[in-house]
Amino acid sequence: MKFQEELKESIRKALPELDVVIGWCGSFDPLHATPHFIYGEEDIEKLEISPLNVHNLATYLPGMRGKKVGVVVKGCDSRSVVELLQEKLISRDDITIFGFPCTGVIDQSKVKKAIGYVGNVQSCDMSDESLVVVVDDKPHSLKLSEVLAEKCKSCRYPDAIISDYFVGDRIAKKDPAEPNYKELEKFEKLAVSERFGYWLKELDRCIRCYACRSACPLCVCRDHCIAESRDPHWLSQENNVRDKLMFQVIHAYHMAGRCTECGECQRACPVDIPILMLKQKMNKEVLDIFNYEAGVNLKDTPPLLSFKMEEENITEKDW
Amino acid sequence: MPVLEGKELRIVGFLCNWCSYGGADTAGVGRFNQPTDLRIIKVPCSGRIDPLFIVKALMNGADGVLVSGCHPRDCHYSEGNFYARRRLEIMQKFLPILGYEPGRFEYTWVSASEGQRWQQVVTEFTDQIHKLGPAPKIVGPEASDTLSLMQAALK
Amino acid sequence: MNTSLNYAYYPGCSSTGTSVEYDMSSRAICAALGIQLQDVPDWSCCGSTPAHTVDHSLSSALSARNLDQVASMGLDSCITPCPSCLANLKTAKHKMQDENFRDKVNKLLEKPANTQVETKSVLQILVEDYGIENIKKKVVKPLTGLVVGAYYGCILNRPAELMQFDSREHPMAMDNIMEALGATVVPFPLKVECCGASFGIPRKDVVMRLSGKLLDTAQEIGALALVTACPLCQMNLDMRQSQINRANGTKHNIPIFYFTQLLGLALGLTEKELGMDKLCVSPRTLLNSIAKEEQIKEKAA
Amino acid sequence: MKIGVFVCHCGSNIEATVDTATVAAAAREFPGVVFATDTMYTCSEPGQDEIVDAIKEHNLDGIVVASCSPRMHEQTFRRTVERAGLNKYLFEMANIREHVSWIGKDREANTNKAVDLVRMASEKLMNNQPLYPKKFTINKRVLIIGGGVAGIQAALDCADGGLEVVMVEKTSTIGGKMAKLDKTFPTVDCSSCILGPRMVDVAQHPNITLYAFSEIEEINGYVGNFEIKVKKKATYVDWDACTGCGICMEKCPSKKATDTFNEEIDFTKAINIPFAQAIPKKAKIDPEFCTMLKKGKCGVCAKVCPSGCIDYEMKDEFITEKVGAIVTATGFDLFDWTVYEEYGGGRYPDVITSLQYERMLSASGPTGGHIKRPSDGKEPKDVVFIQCVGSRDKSVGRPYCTGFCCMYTAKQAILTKDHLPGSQSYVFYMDIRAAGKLYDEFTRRAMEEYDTNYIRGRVSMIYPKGDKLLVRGADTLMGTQVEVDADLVVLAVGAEASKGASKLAEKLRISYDSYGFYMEGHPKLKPVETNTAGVYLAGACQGPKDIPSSVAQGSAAAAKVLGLFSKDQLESDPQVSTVDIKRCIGCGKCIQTCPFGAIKEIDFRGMIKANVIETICQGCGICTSTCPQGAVQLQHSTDNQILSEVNALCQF
Repeated sequence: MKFQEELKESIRKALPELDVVIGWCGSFDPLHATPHFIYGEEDIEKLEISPLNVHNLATYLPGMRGKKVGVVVKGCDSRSVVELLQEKLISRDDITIFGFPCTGVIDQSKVKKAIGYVGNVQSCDMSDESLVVVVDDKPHSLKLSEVLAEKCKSCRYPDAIISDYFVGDRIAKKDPAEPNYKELEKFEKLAVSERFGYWLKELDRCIRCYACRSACPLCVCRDHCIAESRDPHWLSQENNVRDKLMFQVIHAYHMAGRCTECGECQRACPVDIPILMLKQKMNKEVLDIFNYEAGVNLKDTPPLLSFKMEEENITEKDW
Repeated sequence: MPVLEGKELRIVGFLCNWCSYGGADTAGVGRFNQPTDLRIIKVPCSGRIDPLFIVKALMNGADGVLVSGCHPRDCHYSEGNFYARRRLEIMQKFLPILGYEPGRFEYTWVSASEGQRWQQVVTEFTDQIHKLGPAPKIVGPEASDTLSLMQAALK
Repeated sequence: MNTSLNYAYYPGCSSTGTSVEYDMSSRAICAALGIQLQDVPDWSCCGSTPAHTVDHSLSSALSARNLDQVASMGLDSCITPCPSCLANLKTAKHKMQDENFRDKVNKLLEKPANTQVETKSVLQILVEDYGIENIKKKVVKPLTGLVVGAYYGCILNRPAELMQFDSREHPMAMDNIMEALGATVVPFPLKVECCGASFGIPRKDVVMRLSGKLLDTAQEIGALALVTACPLCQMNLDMRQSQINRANGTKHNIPIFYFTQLLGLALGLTEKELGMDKLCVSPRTLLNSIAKEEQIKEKAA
Repeated sequence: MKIGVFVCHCGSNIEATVDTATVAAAAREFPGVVFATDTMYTCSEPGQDEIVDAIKEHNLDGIVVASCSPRMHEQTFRRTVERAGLNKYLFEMANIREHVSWIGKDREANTNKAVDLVRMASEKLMNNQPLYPKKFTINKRVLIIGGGVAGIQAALDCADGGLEVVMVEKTSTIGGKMAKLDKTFPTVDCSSCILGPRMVDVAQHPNITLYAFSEIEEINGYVGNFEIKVKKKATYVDWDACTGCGICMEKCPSKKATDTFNEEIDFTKAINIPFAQAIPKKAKIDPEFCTMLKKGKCGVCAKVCPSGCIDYEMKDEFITEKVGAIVTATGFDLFDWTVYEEYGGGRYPDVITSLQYERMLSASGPTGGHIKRPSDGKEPKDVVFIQCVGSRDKSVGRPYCTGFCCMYTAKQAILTKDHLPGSQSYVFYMDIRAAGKLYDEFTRRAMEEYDTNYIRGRVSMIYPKGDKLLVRGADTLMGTQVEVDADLVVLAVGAEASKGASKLAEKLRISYDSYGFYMEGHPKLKPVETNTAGVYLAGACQGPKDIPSSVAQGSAAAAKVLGLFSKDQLESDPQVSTVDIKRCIGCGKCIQTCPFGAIKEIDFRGMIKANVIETICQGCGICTSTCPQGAVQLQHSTDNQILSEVNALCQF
């Protein structure tokens, strides 16, 4: 990326004041990136900005409370940072934010689907429009638009909302201006029994690994999550679909008015359960009822932590 | 105890101690006849109600859930029902995606003096749930346990 | 100012008879102000007197049909000069919200009526949509020296929940318009009193008493004329003025105008266009004196 | 846990439609239940003894009583189990009377439902913990908000009882509405003659500190330990030095200041003392009308003041007071009658309010006790009184009866005849509500001895006719229309909650009804308590009240305060939230939503944690439903307790 060097320069400048800067670098094969912790000058060069940088690095921030941390963010990641700041889960003074214009990230499961078996990846060459992946000496040419993550297609915040250093040219807000809930709306039109059955079928393969929770930047309860506690005892530890689904509802409700739809929960799911839809549904209703979007404005209060005496958009049942 | 087969459905009520529980008492003192399906759980305030209780009840097999608190501005704790209104509203709007009909869960406000209103709310809500019929139940640990039952029911 | 004011116009039966001057002047001022009126095609009686005293559903059916006609014009609001029509059209719309009543009415009609149309009085749209400030700008012949009281009658603003315009006890719309036209407005304390209305035929004595009181009061407060917005009020006060004088032993000679007539005059329309010759109590002397006042003022200037 | 279940017959109240023996038998099968029986009257002495005996005999450590509503007898049974040595929170009730036997006749369904309710109670009970109240010391000072007759009574009673009293009054003098009255019903004794000495007592009592022209800015703390921030509004006069001589008022050239004390029937000076008997008798400047404060010119008062106490630079001052209890006596205000267009909507000067009339009748009022028409200063001959203006009228949003207008209207009619023997009074009324000692006799006197013409009906219209007002109304007893040519019309304007009542309620954290009147703890049994411990009500702030009732409530509130302060330590209700410090991640969401400010951030080994101040916590549980990880739990309504009830009911 063009501005990668510029970004490195910014980090170099800020690093002496910081304990660590979190960015991305190459991973076990050319098709993957991994979070990269920059402690010293020697780590800076490894930093890479590419469409492979799927991870929302804001997830690390609450766990590093008290340290001076730099973090490189995509537009969507920056909303998580805003939300964390808003909820005072991190302190603005401790955080240095590096932003850049993001053109979208690649959905590995789409790549997998397009290529079939992804074994020994030898190289991955990317241009603005396409990428060529060589797997077991066989080159596969893919259009970038085909393997772009769903959320990126309707991205409304490509530039970091908040940053101390911003490199590259800002991308003007893309259309559509409204969140894209077409898939969700299609699902909502199904018969109730189909919806009910759908979740049971999907959640059936959940292995209760809680990767969704670990990847979520706003799941800040961590070890104290009510999924595994005895007091309160919301869920059993049995392998049953009821508790698996219940956990997803808990997650969605706890995210109500807070979730920025970064999609990390779904990306992290090893068995590809489409759990982002539950959060999208919650967000859609939050937008409808409270005209509110999370992680956009530092001064906002999440709607479930406040109220109005008269709620314009709530019509109560007339008995 | 299981519900009376063919007669009752499982309806859970969460009522705030100060207004609605009192309203239900007032209805009782006034001998205002009501359907027998509803079972009331008393909580100090509608603001105490975690909407997840409602989901829990439904997933555990309730056919309907009714929440009632003090009228807005009359909350014993001044603000509890204002928070409750937001939380309950969002959960009410969310539930359909899980496959629960919108009418399975309702919330309302009944004051301690509104015995008649309480009678009306219970009667109407019970009626509404009976119209919807039994809610889908999750049985057994595997999805297939439930799904095959659902399919059998369709046939 | 909204230059594209466009309404369906429902004249009402009186406009073809006793209040033809009200209709004429209403149309004339709307044309002068650039307000477009389209007559409701094939309009019929609104069902007010005497139908509504006999059968509510029949009365509403008549109104509902007229509202449906308006809807079929593709317009969403209808205006009428007559308060009785206004009241009945609005009442029909209100009552049709009730499912049982709606069914009853629709059974009487050829097809179910669309009654979503909003009905307003000519007065209301002049005040609310056109604006008194804008009227003021169009005045070419101010009514200088005319001392006038505004008489609204009892149904123009009542019941308040239904009419949704001005105050039910102390309306000011006509007072404000007259003031804008340059007239001197004296507060008329009985502005919402009943004139006796349709008792004019069965119980003339009642009208003599009630309308007489209105005229007495007009004289007491020094009003040289009254303005009205209702065909029935105007008729009782104007046409029956000599009868009232005879019955009560009074000598009133108070011209009773429709507010639209005076408004037209100030806008520079001719007396003929405004039907001034249709009034029973001749306004001649009074109109001359206005013209004179105006001349004096012009000279002084 | 070893649970005992007692299913009450309540005579036939329950037994008639619930098979209590079957319920008890079913309960024996529940987990944890080792003993279950049905009893005739569980709340009776033998019934309670049965519980005590069973606890001892079967070694029970938890009790479920299935009977009436817990709102009825929870306290009774808690004392019973306590008597038997159990913690009183190891007790649960199942409401099988109000919620079961009284609302349905189907014995099978009722019995089945009762079993469910007992099951829920016993499942919850298994999650109960013994709870223990904490003791804390109290500050035996009391704050009285409002210096009307109710506040004065409460202040004097508390002060005489040996308490230190702080009184805060919004206006520059105490006395409230009563000070504006000429005479009082039904005795027609002089209002200021009976109130005046009590006002002086307040000023002179060694135990009372009076802040007049002051308002409550902030209230923090809890019963026994409130901290109050009082705003002393700038008077521009040094009250320590002011002698109340009144020279400033005499010489002030700004003569058009609003005279609120005289209900605006006249003007006052920009620097003024509201009335001769004012307490404190101190001058204050109304900045809205003072030429010096507005334009920087004038300064007459400073020049003439013999004690040099004028200070144009004065600013609002804030004072902190610590008290253990609060009595609110903020009174009422008058309904804004100008919404009644049929009465002229304020356009006719000779249509006045009853309180304006009262000032006119008062010898110390602006007319020196002479009744004069505001329009021309003439004595009226025919005076019309209209009752229920802003009372019992849904159309203006005031469906309630103010309750004392009938009485003062009768009084004013009597006084009118006294002042103007040639006059005739008319009273348009809806019903005469004269329920009180000597009240009905009084209204009768107005009619029979003073020839007041009482007309039962509403007035539909008032309009000027010459220099008179024509009042038209219905006489519903005669079935006719009546018209009266009146010289003066007096409107018996109803009472409404005082302006700012709701704002103060929010500071006090007490609730108020939809009209802004403060809610008492219980409509019958706790008339002067509120739902916030340590805050009491006196007078019309709770609802319109006449003088005797206001005074009675003032004394009642004082008695409550004295009772509260009779102990040196208070016990806090243990049904409060507690934070599991291990689970708390310090996100502060509970702090944000607590309506009482009962949760504070603390530093725990360098980590931020939430901490509940038990004495402030009112037990609503909003924090518990806010905390995503369930780290803060409302005791006795914990997640696990509620979940156990849900699970008992919905077993898949």
